[in-house]
Amino acid sequence: MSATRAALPPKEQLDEPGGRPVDRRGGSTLLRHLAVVLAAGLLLVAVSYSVEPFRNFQLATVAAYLCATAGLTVLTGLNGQLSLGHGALMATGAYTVALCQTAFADRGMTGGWLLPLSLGAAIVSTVAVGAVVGVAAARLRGPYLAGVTLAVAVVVPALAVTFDGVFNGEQGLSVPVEPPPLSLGPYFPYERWQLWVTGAATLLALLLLANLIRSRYGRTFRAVRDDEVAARLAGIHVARTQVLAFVVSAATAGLGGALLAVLAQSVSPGAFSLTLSLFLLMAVVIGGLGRLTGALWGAVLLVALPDLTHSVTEMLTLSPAVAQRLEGNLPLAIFGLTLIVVMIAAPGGVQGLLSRLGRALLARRPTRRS
Amino acid sequence: MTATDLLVVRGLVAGYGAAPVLRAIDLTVPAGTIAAVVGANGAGKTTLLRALSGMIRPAAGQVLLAGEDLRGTPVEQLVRRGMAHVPEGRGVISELTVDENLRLGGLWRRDRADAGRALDEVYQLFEPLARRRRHLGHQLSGGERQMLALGRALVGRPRLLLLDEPSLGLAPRVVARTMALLRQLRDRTGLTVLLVEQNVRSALAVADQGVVMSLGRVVIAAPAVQLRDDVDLRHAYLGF
Amino acid sequence: MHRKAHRGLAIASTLALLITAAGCSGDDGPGSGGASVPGVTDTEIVVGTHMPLTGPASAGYSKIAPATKAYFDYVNANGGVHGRKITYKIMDDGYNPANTQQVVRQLVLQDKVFAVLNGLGTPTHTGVLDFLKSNRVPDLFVASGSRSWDQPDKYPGTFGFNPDYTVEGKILANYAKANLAGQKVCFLGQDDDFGRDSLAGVEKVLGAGAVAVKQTYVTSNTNVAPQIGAFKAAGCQVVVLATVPGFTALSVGTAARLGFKPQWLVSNVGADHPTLAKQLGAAAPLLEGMVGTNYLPMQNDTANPWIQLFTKVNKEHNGDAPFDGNTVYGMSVGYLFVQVLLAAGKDLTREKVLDAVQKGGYQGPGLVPLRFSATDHSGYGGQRLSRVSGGVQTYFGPAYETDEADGAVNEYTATPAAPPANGVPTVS
Amino acid sequence: MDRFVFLTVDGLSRGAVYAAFALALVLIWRAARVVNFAQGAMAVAAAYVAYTVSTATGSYWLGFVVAIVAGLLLGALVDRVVMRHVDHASPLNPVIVALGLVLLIQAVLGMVYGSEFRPAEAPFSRSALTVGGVAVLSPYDLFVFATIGVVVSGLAWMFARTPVGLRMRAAAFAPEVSRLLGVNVGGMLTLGWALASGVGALAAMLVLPTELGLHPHAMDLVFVSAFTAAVVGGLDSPPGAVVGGLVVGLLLSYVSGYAGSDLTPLAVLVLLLAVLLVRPGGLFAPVAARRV
Repeated sequence: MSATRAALPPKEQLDEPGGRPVDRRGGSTLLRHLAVVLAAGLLLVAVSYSVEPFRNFQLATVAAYLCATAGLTVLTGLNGQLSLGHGALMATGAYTVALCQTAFADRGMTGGWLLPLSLGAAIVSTVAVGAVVGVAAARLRGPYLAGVTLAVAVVVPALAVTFDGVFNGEQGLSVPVEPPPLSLGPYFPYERWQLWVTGAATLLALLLLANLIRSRYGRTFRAVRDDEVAARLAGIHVARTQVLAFVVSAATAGLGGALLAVLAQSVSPGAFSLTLSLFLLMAVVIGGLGRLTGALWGAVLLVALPDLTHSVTEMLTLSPAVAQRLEGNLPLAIFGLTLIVVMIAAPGGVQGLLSRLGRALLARRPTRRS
Repeated sequence: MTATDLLVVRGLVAGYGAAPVLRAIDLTVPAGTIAAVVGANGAGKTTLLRALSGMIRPAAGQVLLAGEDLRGTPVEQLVRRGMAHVPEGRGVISELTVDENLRLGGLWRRDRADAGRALDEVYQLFEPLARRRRHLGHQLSGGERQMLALGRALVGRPRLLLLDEPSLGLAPRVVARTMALLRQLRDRTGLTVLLVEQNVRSALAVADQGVVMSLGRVVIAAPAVQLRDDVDLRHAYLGF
Repeated sequence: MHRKAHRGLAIASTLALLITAAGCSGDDGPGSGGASVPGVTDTEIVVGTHMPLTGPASAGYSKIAPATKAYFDYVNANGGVHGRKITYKIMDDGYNPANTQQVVRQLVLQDKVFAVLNGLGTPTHTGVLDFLKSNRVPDLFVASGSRSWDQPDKYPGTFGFNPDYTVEGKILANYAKANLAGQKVCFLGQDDDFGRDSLAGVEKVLGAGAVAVKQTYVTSNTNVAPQIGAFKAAGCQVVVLATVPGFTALSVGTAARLGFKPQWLVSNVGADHPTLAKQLGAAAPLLEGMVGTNYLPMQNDTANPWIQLFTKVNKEHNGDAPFDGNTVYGMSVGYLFVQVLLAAGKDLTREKVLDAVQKGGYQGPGLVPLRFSATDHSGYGGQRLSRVSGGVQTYFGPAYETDEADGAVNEYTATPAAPPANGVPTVS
Repeated sequence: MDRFVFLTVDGLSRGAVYAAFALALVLIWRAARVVNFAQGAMAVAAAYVAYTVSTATGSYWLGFVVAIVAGLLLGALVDRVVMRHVDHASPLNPVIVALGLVLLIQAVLGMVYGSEFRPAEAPFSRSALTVGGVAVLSPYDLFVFATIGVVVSGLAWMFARTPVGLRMRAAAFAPEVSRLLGVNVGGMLTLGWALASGVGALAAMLVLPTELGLHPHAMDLVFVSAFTAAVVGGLDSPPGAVVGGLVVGLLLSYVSGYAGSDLTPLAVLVLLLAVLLVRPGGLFAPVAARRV
């Protein structure tokens, strides 16, 4: 059934007001995506001027995580492959950026083009790692894939320690990053610059992902997810599709990790633990699996969580003995509980909930008109 | 309803999701008889059986088994009321052995001794199963699976047997044997059978009553002999 | 889902931005508010810290910040510092450097803390050094013995607190050299700066090559039987441990299991007897004879006036939490910070606080001197040895001081200071 | 040779625990098609209950029994209160819910017991007995082997020979047919969760004395090893879980002993890849692999 579905235009495309099917060719899709990205970019710049530096930094972190969650949602949501090891892919990108930036700094090289170069290198190295894992992953299904990716996630600290001459063990590396260019003025807030850099990289990545999803490749991703046998009968090379999905996902995860390293100006295995991998997965599912908007909600959640957690405990005035026990734990308990309740009450995640709401509102309009 | 009507269905409405597949089914099966439900693909025959055994919850209507309303009875309790349902594809659990499959049919019974006797009787009834006790379900042939499914239902000594497409995918010889066995069980033990079949000829050959379904309704319920022999009826409802 | 998805994406991004941006006053561009000092008003000083309160690394450490806070509350109850009350914001980073980035930025950029105090952990705190420097936030008394904090030229606002691991290694090795001469010395260390610096200290005193077997462990592998087995096979008689408490207990327990009974010389990090005994439970007697180091009063020394003070504070302001070395540590940090605030004077600025720390000469609960000066930003410069005997950990011998270079290990003989009568330091 | 024997015994002793824990994962996977990521946290919770009882009464064995009972109850509770209501349409949903449970359980344990390590007592000496000059087994190792041997063979007997075992297997393989045959499938599912959680609690009680001690996160690493073991053996196969557990235990011990402890995660990854690339359904995957 998926093969037929893949061949047809997406259903919603026909649901234009008035029921006129609209012809959409690749070109116009690209243009529309470009417009959305440009608008988002402008909005981001505007926001970066209107909020405090800390919010700028938080937004920059959201952008970095968004890269990773968007890639993961493409892999898991659209292609049906479960990965518990995206933290390790992020680490690959992060360490690459750290090594590149350090190498540049050691050689006394400066210039605005160095950072994009390092980020590019990060993507390339993660793609290489992702291809290797992807080839193995294409043979595996469900929990077996989960098992292998879990092992990949756990291997990061081990590698960092084993090759501590390069990666400096559990302590990690620092990432030298140049200050904002002087042309922006001498007092340009560093956090705003960070938001610009990560925002630009992330929007670019999202643009590419959005186009990919709408393209023939995106359709084959979904076809393979829905029914491998049918996809194979429809002439889709299943294994190749799965490896491609993994590689794409790895590339964005690598970029996300690299951006995170640039933001933190340091890399260490502790920042890319198994917990991160699991949180990424939770984020995309809670946000709404298989949708880039869901990935956005997930990324927001990843950043807002520690912040929220702190506010929760600060709101309460407790005796020191009680506070000491609740501090840190109470927010996690609340988060865990929320996770369970949301998954039971709204399995489509935040975006699923919003879509349902939106549909309910939209559903009224045409009837009124006709 | 007479005292001898084992199964009485009144105004049964059921389906999947919002669209009902069954629209107000009325049906009566007297005790000790075989009723054959026939009809085209998609007429709702399998849905009828699933609604009777509670695997889908009816939206409206009543199902009485020996005068007892079955509404709200959980599926796993129906077997205790004397109803056995052999589902389409027969439901042999392929990871279990023949013996385990059969024993499963009588596990719910309090009377362990009689459950054991029933098991022995089934092995006598189906010789090939006795020879393949330790084989796994997926190692059996289609005919053997048929025997196993039927035998497993009989271990529970049901009053009413619901059979979904027992002839599906089987050689004519095996089908004939199955039908003969049903008749034999009816005559010997007073078993009541509600049979859903595509294979109209064989079904009507064995049945006492023929029920023709179309688009979720019973269009005619008549003695099987009448359906079999009345050419006009056959043409009108069964297309042969 | 095409068009809708994209409209959705745009709406969602906008919403997300607005939500994240909500609650910002957004009025402070760069350069504004030059007159006021961040985190300081006439009645309040806000300082913050990052600590692992949750997660696997939180054991023990999660008690430090509450103890510091309790001491501040005690000071606040006694009138505060120059009329200002100290508010201590404790942020949980779960020992995850990525979280540390977030919470420290939140402290500095959003909560506008005056200083970051006692941030814990080498990998965690390393990542925020540059950020704190570029925002000119005093970064006082980092809770780790890494030598990274002592870089006055590169990080003028960062100061350590713990004696560094090399100093500690030297003092432990000095004990071995003086009292266990001729015995075979081996070493187990954590696979990071902690283990490496400590080993460097040991080898500075005993000489390179004098350590017969060197083993490392990673915190993600709780099986140390292979390492301990190697010590046993090599016939080690003295084992120096640069381990966190969990792994000290694990090593001692594993050795007993293998029938291996060396003399243990344990880093201050992993030598707190109550913590170890609690973890070992019925096997606690295995700790008999263990030699450890410390530089603060022993928590069980009820005759010590500092312990009496801290016990009182713990009762009154910390919910009478179990009193151990971490409590003493946390309160000692609080005491030192109050001393520094007093010395910085009534017109508090960040520069004045840094000057006050560099001026040095602070006398507190410590058994050894604090080394602070314009050129030295490392914390305590020595340790005293302790031994577990009859289930009680007590100090023995003199306190020692040394440097992280090749200087000799010297006895430090000055008598420790007594706490002020009301437990709150006064301007000296 | 001495060292080899030591590493082998040590590896088998840990491997036995991994085997039990992996078996618990397999039980739930077979019954509910859920990889129970919360199993480590649930087991630790049961161990904390045991700790409370043991400290209050001074009896290790009372705590031991209470831990298993607590594990059984907790498993049933998780099924009835949480997992039963999760939409299993996407296999990810139960995984995320399980991760939510991990956060919740660990946080609650942290609140109640604090984040300090608590001692996990061993009921027998952990010092190895020597046979012919070679340190072989400690009484505790023997206790571990015996307990896990009893549990594994007990479970095997239950599943193969008892009516309730037959019902549980039937309910797992063919829930719908089983209901038609009078099997209370919901009840069997709850029983499966309870048993698995009970076995998990037992494994925690056995492994914690060899670890750092009792801590909300104490089973995190054990979970990773056990999950690896279950995957290596094949998630549908209880014997696979046992073999997988022993293999992983031995591997970790040899690698730590001969190559260095920091290399163990790498070795685990290599093992997983080597096994799964040859047999994508694990060592003991059924020949006619069912589509999952």
